[in-house]
Amino acid sequence: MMESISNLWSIPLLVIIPMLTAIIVNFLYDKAIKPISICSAIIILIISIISPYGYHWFTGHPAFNPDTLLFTFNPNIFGYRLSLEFIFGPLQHIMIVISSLILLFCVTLSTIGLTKRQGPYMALLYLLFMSSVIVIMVNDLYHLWIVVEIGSLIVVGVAAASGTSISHKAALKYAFFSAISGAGLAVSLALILGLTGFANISDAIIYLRQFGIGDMATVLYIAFGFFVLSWMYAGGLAPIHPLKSEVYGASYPHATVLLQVQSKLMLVAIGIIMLRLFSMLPFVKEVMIFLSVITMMIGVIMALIQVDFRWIIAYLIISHSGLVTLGIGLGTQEGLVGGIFQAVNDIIYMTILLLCCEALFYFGGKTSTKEAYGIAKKSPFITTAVILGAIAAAGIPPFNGFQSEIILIQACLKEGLPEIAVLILMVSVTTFIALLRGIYRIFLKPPELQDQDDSNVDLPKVLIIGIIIFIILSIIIGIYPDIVLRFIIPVVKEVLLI
Amino acid sequence: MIELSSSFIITAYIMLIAITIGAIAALLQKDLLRAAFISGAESIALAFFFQALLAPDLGLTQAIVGTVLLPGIIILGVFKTRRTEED
Amino acid sequence: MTSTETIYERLKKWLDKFVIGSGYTSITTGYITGELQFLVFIIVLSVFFRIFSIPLAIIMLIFITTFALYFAPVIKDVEKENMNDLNRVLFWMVIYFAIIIAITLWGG
Amino acid sequence: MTEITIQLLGFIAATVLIVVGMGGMLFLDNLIKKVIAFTLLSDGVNLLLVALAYIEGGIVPILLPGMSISEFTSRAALVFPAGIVLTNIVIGVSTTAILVALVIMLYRRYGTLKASVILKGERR
Repeated sequence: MMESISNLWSIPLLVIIPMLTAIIVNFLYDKAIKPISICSAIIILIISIISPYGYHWFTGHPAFNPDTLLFTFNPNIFGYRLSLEFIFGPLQHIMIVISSLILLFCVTLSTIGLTKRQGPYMALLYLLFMSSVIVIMVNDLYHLWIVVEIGSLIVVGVAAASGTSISHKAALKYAFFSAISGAGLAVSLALILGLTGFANISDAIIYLRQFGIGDMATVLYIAFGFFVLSWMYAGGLAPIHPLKSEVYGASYPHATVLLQVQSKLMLVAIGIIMLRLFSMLPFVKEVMIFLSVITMMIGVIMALIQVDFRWIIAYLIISHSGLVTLGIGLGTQEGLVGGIFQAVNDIIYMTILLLCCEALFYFGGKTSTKEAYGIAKKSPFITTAVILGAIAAAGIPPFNGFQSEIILIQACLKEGLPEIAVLILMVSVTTFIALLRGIYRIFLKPPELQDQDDSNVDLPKVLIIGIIIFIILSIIIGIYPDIVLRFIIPVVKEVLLI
Repeated sequence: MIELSSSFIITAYIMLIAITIGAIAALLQKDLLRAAFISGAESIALAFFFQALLAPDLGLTQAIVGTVLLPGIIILGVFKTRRTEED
Repeated sequence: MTSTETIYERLKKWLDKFVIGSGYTSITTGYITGELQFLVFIIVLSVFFRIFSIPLAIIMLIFITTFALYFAPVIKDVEKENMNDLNRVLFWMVIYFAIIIAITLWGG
Repeated sequence: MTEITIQLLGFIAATVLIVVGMGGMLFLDNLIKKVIAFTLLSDGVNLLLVALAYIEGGIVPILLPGMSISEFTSRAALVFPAGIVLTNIVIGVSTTAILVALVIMLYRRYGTLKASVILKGERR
């Protein structure tokens, strides 16, 4: 009986279209860049919306079933797949749709904001999007390692493209660290490969479940340590947060939107892979919970004492990454659902805040609480939007942040960890305080000097439309969380069963 | 089949020593240009080690990349900045 | 000398430690909030010793609370430890890595 | 007393390179030296992967004429780590290029290569 390989058509397109756009855009004149990049972003959005679910197998090996000793191409049959693979499932669907929607607005904003050397910058944005798409679809160690390494190099490039000396320093520090953690992930890959012999993660897990680890547990522990290192690094968890927040704060705000999307997706993807590979070892979940608790508290405390609005948001992104990883580290169904849902919500409300921060650049570019005054008089719309974004980030009911935080709190209480529930509440309250400090000084406080110019500033329409769309999305998800949860819950059940 | 294993293990011993000396010497040099050249020499030793470890294709790649490309990039950096290390 | 004055003066002195530059600014409120946050964070973390035994948790709670109150403005040290110095971050990374490996190996 | 094989020597050399590279990246002050230390670290990881793929008494994974498939699969060194190493060499070159470019840019601004001056922490 001959079965044919049925690779999904949309997965290669989702990877290749950003790559091709990045290559083409490099060689174009400034006027041609805008239509081509916007068209490409729209095509990616449409593909990600209409795509069916499926697999992409790189080598085209048939899967091997050890029970019947037969080879098959049907992915639903239990067996060793023996191949490098990408998955496009419900989780990938929702994540890629949201991030390509964000890509559309970021790309349009960057064509308006930047005047010179647009091409390479646009290429970097597209490659950043590509890395975040790949990392959520990946199901083998080889591509995981490549995408973490290349994704970090692109982050370095985006941070350095901002052009200030702070951003160059941030990029250099991040690049040095990327070298160390990339080497660590390669070592971890080598250890898992030596232990199981499979590069496909599903195969490695099946092997570990079937044959156990025996006296080679130490090797798996060290692999886990290096995995955690790259996890911390890719998502900016606790010891790395000074470098990652510097990267967030030093880039342009519209680039930071894509940077935070990438790091959230990396946290979710690597976290789920860690949970699947290592959850049989003792103390693994505890380590993950410990890291995320430290991250969310230190992030929010550091956000309180910042003076620059960009850096306040940068540390809050770090702090809310802690909430995401906390859900994944709990390892229960509620925890995982809450963590992944928190990642989605986080991407949306941080996008609102960062787009408002981008709007500050059109009012003279001052984002420090010491320098900027009275934006509310110049633009009531942006002020309303940033307050709504702060409310969403703090987790107040009509917005989306509430829904995921309540799931996380319930998961913590169910696990018997009420202290962590208290800490989550503290984080959401302190988020509001930290944001309101900045918002009051920059937006609401009247200018001290009367002779400020009252010249009208025209905000780009894309910025306003983007903010409105994401606020509406935030409210819709806040009222009907099921439209996201129905994508997440089947994936979580699958992860916990395997 | 020719037995190459005995000759390879001698190569491996020599290259282990060469790699160790090369790595440490490259980092102890005050002259950055010389450090770049010594790291290139270390790459040659590594390429021979790859050969001994049954990966001649990687040996070829490492020989080209490690002796021409990487020291080239570093030497470019040295020429654009400064040649000696500050105290 | 009444007791209220001394308490007020003590509080004033304690608050003055947060002031950077001239006068109370919005940064000062941030520092004070951060200080209280950090205190509560440490106290809540110390409650975690209840997993091992409840008397130990009570002892640790009292001990850590006194300790944190004794070194009262710790927020500046926290800020200094979270500075973006490359070597400091690398140092903390090595410490974390060692702790993770030690805990997991001990657990197995 | 385990027998000393090429694989063991490879692991030792990889450990030496990784330790020296990590130490150099952590403790050396000069930025160019840090970059050189990174290349050593990357070489060490490559060597670790290649030594992992080695099979004692094996052959180079090339299917020569007159060799049966079963003999090839039982004796050839593993191919997959070689693919990883090839990728790692390329990624190492691009990382080095980016690092050197950033170092040159920072040197133009600060006039020094000392990491303790350029990369020291600062309050924002």
